[in-house]
Amino acid sequence: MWDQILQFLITGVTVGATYALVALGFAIIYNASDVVNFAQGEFVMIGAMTAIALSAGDGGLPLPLALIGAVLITIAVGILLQRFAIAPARGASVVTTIIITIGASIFLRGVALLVWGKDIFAMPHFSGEIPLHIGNATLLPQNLWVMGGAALLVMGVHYFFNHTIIGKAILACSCNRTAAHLVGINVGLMMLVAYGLSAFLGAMAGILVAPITFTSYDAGVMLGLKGFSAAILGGMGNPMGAVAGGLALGLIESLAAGLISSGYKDAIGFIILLLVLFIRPSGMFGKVSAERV
Amino acid sequence: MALLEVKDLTKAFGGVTAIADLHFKVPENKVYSVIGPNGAGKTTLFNMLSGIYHPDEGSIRFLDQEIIGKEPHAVAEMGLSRTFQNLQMFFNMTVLDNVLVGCHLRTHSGLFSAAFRLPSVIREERVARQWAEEALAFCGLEEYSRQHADALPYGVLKRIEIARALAVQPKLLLMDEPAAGLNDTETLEMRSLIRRISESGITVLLVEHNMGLVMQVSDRILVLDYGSRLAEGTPEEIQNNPQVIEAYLGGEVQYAV
Amino acid sequence: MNIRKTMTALAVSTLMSLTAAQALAADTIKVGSFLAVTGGASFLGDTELKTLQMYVDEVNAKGGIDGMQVELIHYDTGGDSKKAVNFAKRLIKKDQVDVIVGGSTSGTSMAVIDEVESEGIPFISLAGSVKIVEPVKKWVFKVPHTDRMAAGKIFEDMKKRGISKVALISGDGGFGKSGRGETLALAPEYGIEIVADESYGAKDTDMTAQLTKIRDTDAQAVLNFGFGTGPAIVTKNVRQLGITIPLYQSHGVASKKYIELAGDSAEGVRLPAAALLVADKLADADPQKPVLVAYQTKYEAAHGAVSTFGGHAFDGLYIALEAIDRANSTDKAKVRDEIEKTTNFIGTGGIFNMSATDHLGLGLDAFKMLEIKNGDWTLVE
Amino acid sequence: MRRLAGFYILAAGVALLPVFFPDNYFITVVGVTAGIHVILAVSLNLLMGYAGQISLGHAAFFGIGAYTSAILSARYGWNPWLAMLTGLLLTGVIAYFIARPILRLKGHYLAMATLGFGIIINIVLVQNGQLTGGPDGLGDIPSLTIFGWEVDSDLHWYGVIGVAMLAVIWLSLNIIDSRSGRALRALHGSEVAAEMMGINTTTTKTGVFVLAALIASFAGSLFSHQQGFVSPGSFSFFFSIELVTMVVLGGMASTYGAVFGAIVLTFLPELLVVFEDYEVMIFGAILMLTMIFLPQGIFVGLRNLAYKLRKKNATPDSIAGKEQNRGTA
Repeated sequence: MWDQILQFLITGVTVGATYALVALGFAIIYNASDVVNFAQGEFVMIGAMTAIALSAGDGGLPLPLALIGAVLITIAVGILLQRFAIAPARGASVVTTIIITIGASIFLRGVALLVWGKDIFAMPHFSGEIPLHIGNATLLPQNLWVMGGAALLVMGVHYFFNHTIIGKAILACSCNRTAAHLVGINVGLMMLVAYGLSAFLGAMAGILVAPITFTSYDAGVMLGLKGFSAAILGGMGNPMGAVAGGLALGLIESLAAGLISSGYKDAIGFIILLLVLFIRPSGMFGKVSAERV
Repeated sequence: MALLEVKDLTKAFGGVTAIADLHFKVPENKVYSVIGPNGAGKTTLFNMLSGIYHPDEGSIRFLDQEIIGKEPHAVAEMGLSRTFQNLQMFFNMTVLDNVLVGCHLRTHSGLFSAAFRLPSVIREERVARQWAEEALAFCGLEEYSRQHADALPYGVLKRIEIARALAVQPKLLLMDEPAAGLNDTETLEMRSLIRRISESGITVLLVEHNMGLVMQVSDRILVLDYGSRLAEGTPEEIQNNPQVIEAYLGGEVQYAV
Repeated sequence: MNIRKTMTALAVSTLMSLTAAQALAADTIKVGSFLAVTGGASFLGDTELKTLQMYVDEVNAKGGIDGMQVELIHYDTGGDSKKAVNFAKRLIKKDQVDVIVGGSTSGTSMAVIDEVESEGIPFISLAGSVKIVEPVKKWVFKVPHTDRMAAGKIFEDMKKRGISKVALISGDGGFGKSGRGETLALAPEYGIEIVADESYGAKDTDMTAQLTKIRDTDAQAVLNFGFGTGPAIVTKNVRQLGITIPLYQSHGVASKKYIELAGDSAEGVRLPAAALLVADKLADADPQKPVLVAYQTKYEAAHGAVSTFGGHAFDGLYIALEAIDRANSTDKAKVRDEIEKTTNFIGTGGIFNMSATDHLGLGLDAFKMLEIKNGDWTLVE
Repeated sequence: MRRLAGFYILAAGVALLPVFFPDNYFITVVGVTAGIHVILAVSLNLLMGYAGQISLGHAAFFGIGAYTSAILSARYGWNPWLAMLTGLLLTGVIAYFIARPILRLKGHYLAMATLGFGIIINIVLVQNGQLTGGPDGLGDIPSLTIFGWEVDSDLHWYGVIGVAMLAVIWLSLNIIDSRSGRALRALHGSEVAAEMMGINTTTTKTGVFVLAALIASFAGSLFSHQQGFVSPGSFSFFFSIELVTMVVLGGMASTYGAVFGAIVLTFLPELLVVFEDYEVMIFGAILMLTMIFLPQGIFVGLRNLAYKLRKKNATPDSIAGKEQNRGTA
């Protein structure tokens, strides 16, 4: 029984770490520009797909180089997205920006479909596939890569926003755009940095999990949805809340599949999400905003 | 008898006391003003009077009925209406429709009869429109009736909010800084509007920073300082109250009346 | 961008397609198709479409059927049954096709049955579910093996190995759910007990939770019904968890892609599949061999590794065209009758013998039991 | 008369098209789908466009209606009308009970909650195979019979859906231009102010949520009998998002905008099929570009533009009846 639960926890944390990275991307963009970027899942897909494409074949790059290339390409996509789809629509209503980012995600998927076709792709594990045993539970070296990578990235993002000038400048933009502009912050540039950072996290998530999960042109849809759920669960706009939300969602799904019903595990995840929102309408760690009248 | 009676009212936000042990009575058919420096708790008070916030302690009796615990729409139903410091316009509607919303409580047709546009609905619409137009005319807004709210200047919007509140036919009207942001001419217009509202038999509870206006229109004034009652009385009494002068750092209330 | 111009262009093109609806007629044979070329089942629709296009071209290059050229009209359903119904109507009404070969998924095939039955047009489905042809519907045929046959074939093999307790795990898409249903229904007939019944979502990335539960049962084998990434992840997870009992997959993984994705973990996995996957390993005397090798050679020259799914499109297309050839006309009723009379048709899926009571015409022997060894398919004796 | 001018033009168009194209695929087949989409978009627009309550789970109610009709009439042989009524009842009860907790949420949280609700309903449809037929769907759903007249051809269905669609549009136009409709719009404009005008925002929100759900359920029942087949894929969260897209693309808070958006998004994929592999990309690009350049939606955006180009003092009323729809803030 406890072996089982340990295994469920390992699975939950691995899956949750992926959700957390996607959710973190959601939170960063939301913080910087008040936009919920439904194309976030597409960053994950593009990261994994470009990494595989760059390393594939005889003329392919060695894996580390391919990974760097993939990350750079994804960041470029993120910046282009901000520059050409989000920036021109400044001041549009919430639903309008939702539709724009949904349009962007469909567009990116369409491009991926043209470039890579409909095939499913695999990526080699970073450190082999020999399972490690903890009691009766097992995990792959790649699970450790995912957990460790995610932990490092989360800490990095935390440091970035709390201890670097650029990070603080982005936070300033999110609090008050005009004031940020007045104190000399290049708001436009900060937006680009935020989208680039968000795309970077997406790409990293994609690359870390691709050896375990495989990838295809439409792999971003479900991850985007789960990432959004996690970000909401944690409280939109709270980066560390997003991380907690991701881990919580991963654990809920894994425990639900293992202990209750695998057919209803997603439903259980969403039911818990709804219950949390009914009790705390701004998520677990979201700020309760008081309306000024 | 007082139209509105507030007793022992207290409200704190996370440890910061916004209103402390406040009591006052608003007599019927008068203009009663609440003044005080920024952060004195005036808007918080209004929000409690209209049912938006719930106080921690105390009682608010309106027409001899307890308000506390009621939702804003129930408070409105009792005959209390208000305007807002930060405009709360329905920017997605025309001016006329804004004021028609004010007639909500005076009309009764439901979703079903509206969906099928029964004759009763058509009749009611006609009457409501007349009421709304009267309220607009009262505030001198006839010319804007068909325009969209999002395209109008601030001063006009302030008056539309008043017309909308009047359309409710309230017994007590709460006005939250009606003259804020208005130029001199508009302020004069506002003064005469407040007077006319009062003359029409509606009790006015006013929060305002423009001391000239307050002194000119008020029958009685309540001064708040850090959520507590500092003084209460007629404009003359208030102007000569040393504590009030102290709180306003002297002199600021020395307007020529 | 000039949106108004775009909208005008769209409006014009709508009008044009409205008026140009009824053109062309008798001098071509029109084969209509609706396939899940995109979406979750795209690995079915994609290879099916490629096969159809390839062979329609080949038939035309050889002079067509009875001197008539074959025209292929196809639409992408994305696996959506609502779209399937509309596209079926589009094929019948607007394009006025003579026969429909398509419906990659059981859902999309089932969805159009009403329409083809009431319009009276021969329809050869490329989907797995047995419900498509059972009970028999006048105008509906299908060519792929059914999921019931797959379950039967697997159980046969299990019995030979003395397995009586099976843990079932299935995807919650149409294929997995339908396969699960047939497996549960058929198990008692073979004296097999299903000791676990787990499922996973089409886009799930980790099934260790379900498999951990399975590990702690007394199952003697694991059976997975599903397609796409799911089965490959299941295979990897099974190995990761150190589950050593035999793993059976369904015919849903019958493409090289599965072996490629699952890698070493796929060693020893067994699955029922059409002979196409082991064409070169068949005895030379096998009547299917020439057909299989020809298809494999042609497909792989153009598009890479074959899967049995493309083979179904090949079978469906040729059964339809040969029926038209025999009927000497594109009269729908005659063509239908001829399809029903299909006998001894050697296709990639097996040797078809249809009848008024059997609109599939394949037996359990059409399935081969395969095992993956050294990264390749091998026949289990 | 002038209040409903746009409606009469639309009705005339719906009535005349099949006279000229009695058996055209784009009219009697895609047209029927478009009609169902219009009903759904108009109902969603009441909730989202007018009352400002975003819902990414509207397809769930469409699905509940469709499946109730399908299961009761196909599996248990109920009269389709009785099945439809039961569907409405069931939808009403479910919508009523989830409305209160869900509508307390705002903005993205509301979007997430409705999305989650939609997905949960879809999972229930997929997992309860013995009742719903599972992911492969449920067929053999009988057609409708109206006073002994069986609706059994595409043209008949065109008529039935056309009338249903026009009725829903008419109801929507009436509601918007009434006390209740103003209450909805007021709620969108400022919840606090609406409350101070005596509008019980909680019951108003619940009311419009239930109403929109009922209309969607009605559309679902029609869909179910028209298609003769239902499967969970038709009611997935992708379809919910498609419905939101229809409303936004046409223009929020405009009944005609919703009609326009639904029609455009039904026909667009039919026209884009010629692009095959490029279809997905082009569709995404069109969506993005439209919303960037016409953030208020195509219909509303172009109408406001036309309105601006004309005399300043002309009101939008003279262009499209009495609808209100500027400022979608």
